[in-house]
Amino acid sequence: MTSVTVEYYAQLREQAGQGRETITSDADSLAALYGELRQRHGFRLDIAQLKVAVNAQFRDWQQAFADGDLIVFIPPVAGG
Amino acid sequence: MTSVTVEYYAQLREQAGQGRETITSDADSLAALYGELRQRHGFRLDIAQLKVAVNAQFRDWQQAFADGDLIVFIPPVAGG
Amino acid sequence: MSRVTIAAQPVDTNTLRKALQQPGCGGFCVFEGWVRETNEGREVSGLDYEAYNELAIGEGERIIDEAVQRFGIADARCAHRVGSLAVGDTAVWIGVVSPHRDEAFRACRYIIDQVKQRLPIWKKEHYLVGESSWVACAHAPADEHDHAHQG
Amino acid sequence: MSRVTIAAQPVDTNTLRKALQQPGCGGFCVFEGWVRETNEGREVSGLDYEAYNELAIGEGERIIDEAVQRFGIADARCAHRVGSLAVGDTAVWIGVVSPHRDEAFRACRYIIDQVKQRLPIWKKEHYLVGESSWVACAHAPADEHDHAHQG
Repeated sequence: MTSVTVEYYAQLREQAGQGRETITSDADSLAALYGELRQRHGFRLDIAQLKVAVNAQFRDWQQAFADGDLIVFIPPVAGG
Repeated sequence: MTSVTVEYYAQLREQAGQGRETITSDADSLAALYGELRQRHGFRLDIAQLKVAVNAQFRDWQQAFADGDLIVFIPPVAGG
Repeated sequence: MSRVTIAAQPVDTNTLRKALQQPGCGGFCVFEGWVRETNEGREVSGLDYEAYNELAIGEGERIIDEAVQRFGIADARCAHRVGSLAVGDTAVWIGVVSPHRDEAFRACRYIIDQVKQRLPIWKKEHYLVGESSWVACAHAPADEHDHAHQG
Repeated sequence: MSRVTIAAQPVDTNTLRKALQQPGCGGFCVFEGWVRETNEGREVSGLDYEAYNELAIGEGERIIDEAVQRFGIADARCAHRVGSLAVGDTAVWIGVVSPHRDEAFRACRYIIDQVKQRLPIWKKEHYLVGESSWVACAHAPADEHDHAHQG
């Protein structure tokens, strides 16, 4: 089992009811991790609408993650 | 004879040694008027390098002018 | 100091401008994005912005690096507000300096376009009538960066 | 008040910006031209600008009218300095507001390009070494306006 911190922003934060949580998971990819969390929190955004960052760097969904990572799922952005 | 005021800017002002003069001329076009003044003041700019304005409106060189007009010959500009 | 600022305070444009001044630069191009009173036909009463600061600053720095390389500008700054904004407030400020104006304009345009598509910043619009909603950036251009969203 | 100002005083950018603010506008694009320390390889110590004010204001107003018609912007302002300027001083300020940013950028670029070619404003450069000289605007673009200079 891997222990990571996940941060939520925008609609993901609202749907999770929190901005941040520390979880353990045996998911073998970031995509699988999002699938687990989606089921738990009822996220409506599909993975195709998101990007993912690990420790403030964008990552591919198929990559794994490690103990202590900070993982952020990025909903569609709208700066400016 | 027509009496007009001529204003000079930039290198024309320097070459004329004045910013403004009132003159009388029987030139029948703005081009002919510039020719007269060029001879008098030794202007080095050719008519092809200039534009001309009468009463703060650009005019064609072949147009005539009238008593009391304010005539300005416009050397190559360089705003900004 | 970072060239990218994400802050809840109003953008201090005078300080940003001063930071960019250098005697070899003749062209200074600025873009400011202001909160509009309408968006897609709905009357807007205000906005809440939130950002994933660390990634937003890193991505903003990459965008400025790209602009320096592509256009040869001398320097640039980007400041983005977070928190609650009212109609008329400045949400984003981009400033670019360059020896000549052509690169300054093109780089400023590049930076704001990329900022809107790539910075992890989210906007919830509040309307005079109806429920607030999270707004997604309009469709990305054809030559979008790898990191840009599709939607 | 005229949208075009020709003045010996430093450009008051805050006042110009405020005059342009309107709640329907989300994009504000500014260009400032600063006096550079070099021009065409020569070290510049300062500049003197002079203008034929009445025609410069009229021509500036025409340029802004053209920008409004071509690009559909909401409003614009142009301010140009005259008199003696030092390296780093702002010689010209152009500001454009528009509902969206694309028109704001394009119109701002149009206005500064036309201002440089068409306004009866002259610049005498002073150099660290050698005689001062009157500078002519670089070659006009292909789609130049009738009034533009060729040289």
